[in-house]
Amino acid sequence: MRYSYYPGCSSEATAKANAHSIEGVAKALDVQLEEIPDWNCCGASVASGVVGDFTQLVVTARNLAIAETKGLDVVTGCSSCYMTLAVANKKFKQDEHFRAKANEALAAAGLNYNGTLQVRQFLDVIINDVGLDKVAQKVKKSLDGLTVAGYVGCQTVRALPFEFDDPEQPVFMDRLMEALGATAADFPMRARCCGSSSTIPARDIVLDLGYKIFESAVAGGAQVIVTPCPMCQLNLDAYQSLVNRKYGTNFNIPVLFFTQLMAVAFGLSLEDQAFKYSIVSPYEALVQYSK
Amino acid sequence: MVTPDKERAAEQAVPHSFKKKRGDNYFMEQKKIFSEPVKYDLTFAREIYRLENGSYIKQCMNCGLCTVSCATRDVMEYPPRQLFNLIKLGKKEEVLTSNTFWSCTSCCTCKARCPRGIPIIDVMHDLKKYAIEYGYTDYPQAAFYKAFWTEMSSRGKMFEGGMTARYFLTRGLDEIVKAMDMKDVGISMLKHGRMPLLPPKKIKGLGGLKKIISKAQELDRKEAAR
Amino acid sequence: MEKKIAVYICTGCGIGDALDIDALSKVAKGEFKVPICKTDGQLCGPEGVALIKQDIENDGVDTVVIAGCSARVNYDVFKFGSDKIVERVNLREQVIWCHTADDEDTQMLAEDYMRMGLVKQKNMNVPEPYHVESFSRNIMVLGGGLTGLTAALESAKAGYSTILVEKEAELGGYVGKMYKQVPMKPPFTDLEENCIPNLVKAVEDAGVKIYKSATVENTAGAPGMFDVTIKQDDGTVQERVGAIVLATGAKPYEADKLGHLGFGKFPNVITQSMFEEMAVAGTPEASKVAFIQCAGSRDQEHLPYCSAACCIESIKQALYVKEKNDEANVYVYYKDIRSNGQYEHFYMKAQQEGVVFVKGDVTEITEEDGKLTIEADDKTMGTTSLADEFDYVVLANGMVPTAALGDLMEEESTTDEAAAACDEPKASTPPIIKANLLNLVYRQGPELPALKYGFPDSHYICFPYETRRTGIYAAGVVRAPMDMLSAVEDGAGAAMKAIQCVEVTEKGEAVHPRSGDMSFPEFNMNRCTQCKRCTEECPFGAINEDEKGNPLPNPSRCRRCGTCMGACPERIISFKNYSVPMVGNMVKAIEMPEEDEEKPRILIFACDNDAIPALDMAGINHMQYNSWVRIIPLRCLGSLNLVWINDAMGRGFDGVLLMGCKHGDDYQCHFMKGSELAEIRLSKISETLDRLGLESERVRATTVSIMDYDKIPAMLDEFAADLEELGPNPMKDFQ
Amino acid sequence: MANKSILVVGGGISGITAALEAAEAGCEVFIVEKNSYLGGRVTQINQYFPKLCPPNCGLEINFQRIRNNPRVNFFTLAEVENISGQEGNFDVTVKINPRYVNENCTGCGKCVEACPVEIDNTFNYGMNKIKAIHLAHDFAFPMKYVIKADACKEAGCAGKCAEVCEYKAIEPDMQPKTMNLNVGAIVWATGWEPYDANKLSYYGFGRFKNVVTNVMMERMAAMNGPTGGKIVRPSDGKEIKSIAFLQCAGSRDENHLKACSSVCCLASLKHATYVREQYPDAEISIYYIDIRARGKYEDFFIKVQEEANITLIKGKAGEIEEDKTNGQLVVIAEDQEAQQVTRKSYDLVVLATGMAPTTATTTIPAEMLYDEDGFVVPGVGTAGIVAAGCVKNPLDVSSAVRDATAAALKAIQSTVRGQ
Repeated sequence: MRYSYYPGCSSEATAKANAHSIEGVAKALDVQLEEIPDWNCCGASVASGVVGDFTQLVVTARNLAIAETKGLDVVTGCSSCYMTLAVANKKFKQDEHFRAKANEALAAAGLNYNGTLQVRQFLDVIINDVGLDKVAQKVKKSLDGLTVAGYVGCQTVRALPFEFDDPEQPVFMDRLMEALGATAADFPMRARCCGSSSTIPARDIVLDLGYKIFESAVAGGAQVIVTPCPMCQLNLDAYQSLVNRKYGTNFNIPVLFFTQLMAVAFGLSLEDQAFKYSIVSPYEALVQYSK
Repeated sequence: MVTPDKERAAEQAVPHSFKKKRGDNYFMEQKKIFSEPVKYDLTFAREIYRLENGSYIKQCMNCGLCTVSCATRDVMEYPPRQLFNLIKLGKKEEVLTSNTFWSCTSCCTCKARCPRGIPIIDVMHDLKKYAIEYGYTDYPQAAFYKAFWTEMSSRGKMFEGGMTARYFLTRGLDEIVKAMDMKDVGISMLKHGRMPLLPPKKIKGLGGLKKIISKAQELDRKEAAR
Repeated sequence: MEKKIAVYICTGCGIGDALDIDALSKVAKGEFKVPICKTDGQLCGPEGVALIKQDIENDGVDTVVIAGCSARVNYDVFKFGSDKIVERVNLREQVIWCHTADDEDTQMLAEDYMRMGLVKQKNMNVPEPYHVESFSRNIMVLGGGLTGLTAALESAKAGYSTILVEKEAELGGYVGKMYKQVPMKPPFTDLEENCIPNLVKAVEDAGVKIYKSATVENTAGAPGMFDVTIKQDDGTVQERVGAIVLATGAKPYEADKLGHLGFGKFPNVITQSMFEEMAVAGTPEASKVAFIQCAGSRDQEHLPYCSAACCIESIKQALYVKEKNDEANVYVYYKDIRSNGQYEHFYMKAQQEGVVFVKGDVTEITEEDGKLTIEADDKTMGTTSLADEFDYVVLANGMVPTAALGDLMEEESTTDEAAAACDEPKASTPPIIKANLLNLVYRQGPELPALKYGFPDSHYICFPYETRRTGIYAAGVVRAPMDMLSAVEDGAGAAMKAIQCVEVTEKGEAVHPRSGDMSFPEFNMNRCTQCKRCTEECPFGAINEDEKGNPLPNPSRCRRCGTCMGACPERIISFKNYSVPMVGNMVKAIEMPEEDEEKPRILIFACDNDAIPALDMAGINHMQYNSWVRIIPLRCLGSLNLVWINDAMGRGFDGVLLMGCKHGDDYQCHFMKGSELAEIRLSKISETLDRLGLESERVRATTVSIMDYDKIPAMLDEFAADLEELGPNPMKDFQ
Repeated sequence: MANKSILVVGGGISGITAALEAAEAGCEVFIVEKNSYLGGRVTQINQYFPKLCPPNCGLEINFQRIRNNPRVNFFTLAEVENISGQEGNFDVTVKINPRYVNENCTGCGKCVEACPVEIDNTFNYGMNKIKAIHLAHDFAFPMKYVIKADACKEAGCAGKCAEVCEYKAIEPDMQPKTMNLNVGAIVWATGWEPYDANKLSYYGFGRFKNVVTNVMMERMAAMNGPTGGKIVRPSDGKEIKSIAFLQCAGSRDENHLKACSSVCCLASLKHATYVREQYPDAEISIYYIDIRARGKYEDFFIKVQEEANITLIKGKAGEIEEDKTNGQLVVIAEDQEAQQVTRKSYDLVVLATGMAPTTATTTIPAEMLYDEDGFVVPGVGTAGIVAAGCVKNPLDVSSAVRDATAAALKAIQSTVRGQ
C-alpha cells in the first residue's frame, strides 16, 4: 500500500505526536507514505473567509497537482487538511467549470490537476484499506480494560457526509479501538465540534464546547480520548486546564491521537507512542499497556 | 457605518445558553430583530446572491435545522436562517455587524444537515470575506482570519507563533491582557515541545504559490464582473 | 325444482375433538332428512374436495352445505360452479375456537348453526342476472376541461364509444385559458406548455363525439340505459349511454367577497385567473408582484377547506413574472406552502429563481399612486412587514365545485298518509344541490348527493369512486379540491369505473362493493302500500316512484344492499338468495330451550363486512365468548327487517343484538347508513316491546369495527349479564 | 395475437385495486406479491386519516371481491425476475419462493405451539417476537402459515412443526419455483418503504429506544400490535406524559428524500388522536416546516387542533438528547414563531419518516426511467408497463387507489392497442 502523504503544518509544531505515531503505525502495517514534495498549507477553513472559496481551493489543489505526478492517492493525518483537500478534490472531479478555472490558476505556477486521485484520512486508510483484521493481528499488548472515547470530531466525517462514515455518529473509530482490545465509551459527542478555529479569537466558545465533550466522555466511562484531528487534540489537551478553571471541574483525561494508542497496542517504540508531547499526562492511564 | 463596540462583541462571546426555564423545559430567547415594520428590499440580497455561494441562500425554506445544529448557537446573534431572511429583507447593517458568520467554526454540521442543500459554512465564508472587504472587521475573528492568511500566504505554511503575534498586534494590548491565562497554555505547550519559536521554512515554490493566488483572485474578479 | 342437498362435516382443525359429530350429523340426516351427509378429516384437502365433487357428479348434488371453517377461508377450494349453491356453516372460527370443547352449550351452538345453514339454503335460489334492454356501452363525459377531456380520451383509447358534453363554445375549461401549466412530470421543475390544445386534438382524433355549447337537460334511466337529453342552441338531442363521468370542474371563489384584501377596491389587486388571462395576453412587465395564498381558502368565513392547487399555481405564476423580468421582485405570502410530493422540487425551483416566500398573514393592503402596500406578519422573523411599491397583488382565491353552485333541494313535505303513518325519525340524507349539471330524473333529486362543502365526493378512503348514484362517477375538481396532476389521474380513474360499470351491468352483476352479485330485489307489487320507505331509504336512489307512489325499481342502479328489503313494512321485497323469510326461518330454526333449562338465547344480527370478520377474528385468536349467542350475518344492517325482531322475541329469545358499522360523520357503513337506519328502525319498536311487557333493553344495537374483536367477548358478556338481570323472555312459555 | 391479461406486480392497496378494477371490467389478472400475504403496507396501518377507520375494513371488501372473482389470480412470496416482449405480449418470469407450508394448511395453528424458534416480528417492525412458523398477521390473506426457514436452520430445528401437523402441510424441502406468464400489460405497484431512520443519525433512532418512527407508531397503536394497542415507551413500558412528532424526518431533504412524502403531516395528526384517546392529559407537540393538509384534509387538521389539543411548533427539530438515567428525550428545536430555541423533554419521540419508493432499491427489470428519488417517471420507458401508486408519486391511500384505478385503464388500453 503506497500513498502520497500530506503531513500538514501542525505535524511540525503542535501535533508532532500525530506525525510520529502515524509514521510508526504506517510502518508496522506496511503502509508506505511518501511525503508530497514541497507541500504547502491547505489554508484550513480560515483562508476562504479572507480570500474566498475558490482561491483557497486552488491553494489546496497545488498539493494535489504535485501529488498527481506520482499517481498515488493522497493521505493526510489532519482532519482540517483532509476536509479542504477532499472538498477541493471532489470539485475537480465533479465540476467541470471549476476544474477549468482552477487549472487556469494552477497554470500560473506551471501546474495542473486532472482530479485523478482520491484524498483519504489516515483513519480511513486504516479501516478500509488495511482492515481491522490486520490491525487486530498486529496487537501485541491488548488494551483490554481500557475505555476509550473515540472522538472523531467534525470535519473528518462531515466534509463529505456518508462517504466515509456516518456524519453524526461515526462508528469506525469505536470499531478500531475494539480491534485494539479496548472498550469504546458510549460517547454521543463523538463528532461534535470542539470550536478549534475560535481558540484564539473567541476562547469561551471553545471552552464551552470542550466542557461538553469532556463531560460526555467521562459520563461514558472514558479513561482516554482519542482523535484523528490535530486541532481537536490541541484544544482538548492544552485547554483542559482552562476548562477546569472556568467550570470548576477537575477533568484530567488524556487526549491522544488514535495512532498513539495503536502504537501502544502494537508495542511500538516510545518515540512512536509520543507521550511526551501530551500536556495532560497519559502515563498514569496507560501505565499497564505502555512499555 | 455602524461599528459594534468591542465591549458588546466580547460580551456576546459569553454563552448564555438556555438560561430561562419553564417547567422542565428550557428555552433561549433569540435576539429581537426590530420593533417597527420592515420592508422587503432585495438590492442587498442580490449583492449577496452574487457571491461564490450566495445564491444558495435563496433555497432556504425556514426549517430552522441550522439554528439547532450550530455548535455555537448559544452565542450566535442570528441563526443562519434568520440571517438569510435579514439579507432578503435588505437589512445590510444588521447582517454585516452581526456575529453570526464570525461565530461559525466551520464544523460543517449545518452544511451536512441542511435539507435544502445549502452549503451554509461556505456562505459564511463568503460573508466573512465580504465583511472584511467592506471593513466590517471589529470582531476579533476578523483579525484572526486576516492574520492567518497573511502568515500562510507569506510562507506557504502556517506558523502559529507568527499568526498569534499578528493577531494580537491588530487587536491591541487589551486583548492580551484579557487573555493572560493563555500564558499558562503557551508555557505548557512550550514545555511539551509543541510550540516552536522559530517559523518553519518557507516552501520552495512560494513564488509559484503567490502567482497561483493572484491568478485565482484575478479569475474571481473577472467572474464577478461578468 | 327440488334442491339436491348434501351436507359435509369437516372434523379437522379440532372440530372432531370438540364436538359430537354424530349428533351433528343427526341434525342433518334426522331433523332435516338430508339424503347425503358425510364427514371428512380434512374437507379442504384434495380427498375431501374429491368427495364433494364425486357426489355432485354422481348424485346430481346442487346444494352443498359445508360445516367446517369460515367462508372467509378456503373459498377457492369449495368452488363448484356458479349453478351450485354453497353454504358454509362456520363450526371452526365461530364455534370451537371460541367456545369450550366437549361442552353441552358448544354442541347446541354447533347444531343450531347446522340448522340455520340448512334452512338458509332451503330458502334461497341461484340468482338470475338482470339484463338491461337496449343496453348501451357508450360512455358520456360531462365537462370538457382537463379532467373531462382526459376521461373522454382514456375511455375512447380503451375502445369505448365516448360522448363529451361541454357547456362552453370551446373545449378546455379553466386550464384551457392558462398561459402555461405546472410541471406534470419529473423533474417537476419546469413550466410546461398548456396541454389542452394537444389534448383536444387527441380527443377529436380518438373519435369522441363532442357536443359544445351544450348542457344536459335531463338524465333518465340507469346504468346501461341512461337517456341523456342534451340541449344546444338549435334544439335537443338524446343519447343513450351506459355510464357517465361528471367532470364539470370548479369555479374560482368569488373575489368580490375578498374586499378585506383590497379586491374591488384597487384595480391591481387581482385573482389568479385574472393574472392567467393577463399572462396569455403577454405577461405584464412588472417589477414587484405579490401572491397572497389562502385568499378565501382555509378561512372559516369563506372556504374552510384548502383548495389544494393554489400553492403550486402561485409558484407557477410567480415564475411567469420572473420569466418576463428576471429582475422582478416576487413575494409569496403563505400560511403553509403545500407543494406536496414531487412539487417540492417546483417550490425549490421558484426559490432558486429568486421568489421570496414569507410565512405570514396579510393584515392590510393599501394603495397609493397605483402602487400597492402590503402589511403582514412575518412569522418566522417575529416582525411585521410593510412592503410597498407592488405593481400587482395576486390573490390565490381557491375553488368552489360547480356541484355546489345552486340551491339546496328542499325536503319535500309529506302529506301522504301512508307515508306519514310509518314515518317517524329518519336517517340523515346528504343534501342535494340543484346545480343544473346532470338533472337526473331520479326520485331522490336531480344531482349527485353532496358531501361536505358541496363536493360530490366519495366518503371512502379505500374507494374514492364509490358513488351514490350507480354509473355516475365524479372526477376532478368537482369531486374534491386537487391539482392538475391529480385531476388527470382522476379523469382516467373515473373513466375506468364508468367502463367497468358498463361491463358488469351487461352481465347483470352488481358494481362494488358487492361486485359480482347477480341478485337484485324483486317487488311483490300486489301488497305495496305506497309508503315510499324503499324509495326514500335506498342510499343509491335506485328506486323511482310513479305518481301514486308505487316504487319503480331500476335494477342496474341497485347495489344489492337490501336496504329496501329492510325498510319495507309489508315485506314485499326480496332477493333470490336473500329474503325476509329466509332470515326469519333461520331465526325460527334455532332451538329454544325451556325456561327451566336456564339456557338463555341471544340473537345477533351482524354486518357481513365488519362484524362477521371481527367475530371470526375473535375465534382465530381463541377468545372465548358466551355460547348463548346465535349469529346471523346480514348483507348490511340496513337490510334488517323488524319482523325478524318480532320473530326472535316471539320465539323466546332473551335478547337481540345488532352489530353494525360505525355511523355519524365518519360512518364506515359501505352502504352509507345501514347501521343508522337499523337503529332508527329499532327505536320505532321499543315502545311496542315495552307495551308487550318485553323490556326494550332486550333489543340493542351496537357498532363494531373489524378491529374490535378483542372487545367482543366483553361486549357479549355484558349483554348476557344485563339479560340475566331482566330474567328470561316471558314469551318463552307461549311457544 | 395480443394477450388480454394483465400482470400486477405488488399486492398492496394499489396493486389490489388495479387488479380488481381491471378484473371487474372483464380482464384476467395476475397479482404477484413478495410477502406471504396481500395488502402490503396498509395492513400495518392502524387507522386511516381522516376518518380514523381501520384499513382491514376496506381490505376485507377487496378480499371479498378477490374471492368472488374468478378472473383474479394471485401469487404470494413471488417476485418478477425477468420481462421480455412488448406491449400486448410480454413474457414474464416469476419466481415463487417457498412458503414451506403447502395448500393442505388449514390454518389451525398447532404448528405454532410446537415451534421452538423465535424470530423478530417484521410485521411489527421488530418490536416483538413471533415463531419461525407463523401467520404473518391476524388478517393475513390468504390465511396460510409461512416459515422463516433460515431461522430454523440457524436454530438447528429439524422440523418440530412438521411432527405435529396432522395435514402434512409442512414441507421443509420446498424449493423455489419459477413460472412463466404471458400477459398483455403490466402494472407495477410495488409501493414504498419507510425511509431508513438510521440515516438520520441526529435523531438518535436505533440509539435511543424511545425514538420510534411513524410506521412503528401505527403498530404500537394497533390493538393487535406488539403492545396490544397501548402506546407506551419502548424502553420501560411506561405510560406517556409527553410526546413529540418530528415532521420531515427524511422527506423534503436534499440529503435524503428530496420530495415531500405527502402523507406524514396527516399521519402525525392522526397519531396525535391515538395518543389523545389513551392519554387525555399528555402533552403532544408537532414540530413542522409546513403542515400539508391539502384539500379537504384541512378539516382534519382543524379538528385535531381543536379536539386533541396539540402544540404546533414551527421549526424542524434539530437534535435529540437522551437522559440515560430515565430514557427521557430532549428535543432541541427553533420555535420560529416564538423566536426561541427550545429544549423540551418528552417520553417518546416519533419520527415522521417518509416514503421511499421500492424502485429506489429494486428497479423494474425493463427499460424504465426514474427520478432522483427513484420514483418511476410515467409515460416513458417500456410501453405497456404502467407504474401505479407510490412507486410513481408519494401518495395517501385514497390517491393511490385513484392512481391505481387509472393505471388499470392504461393497462387495458395496452391490451387493446397491442392487438
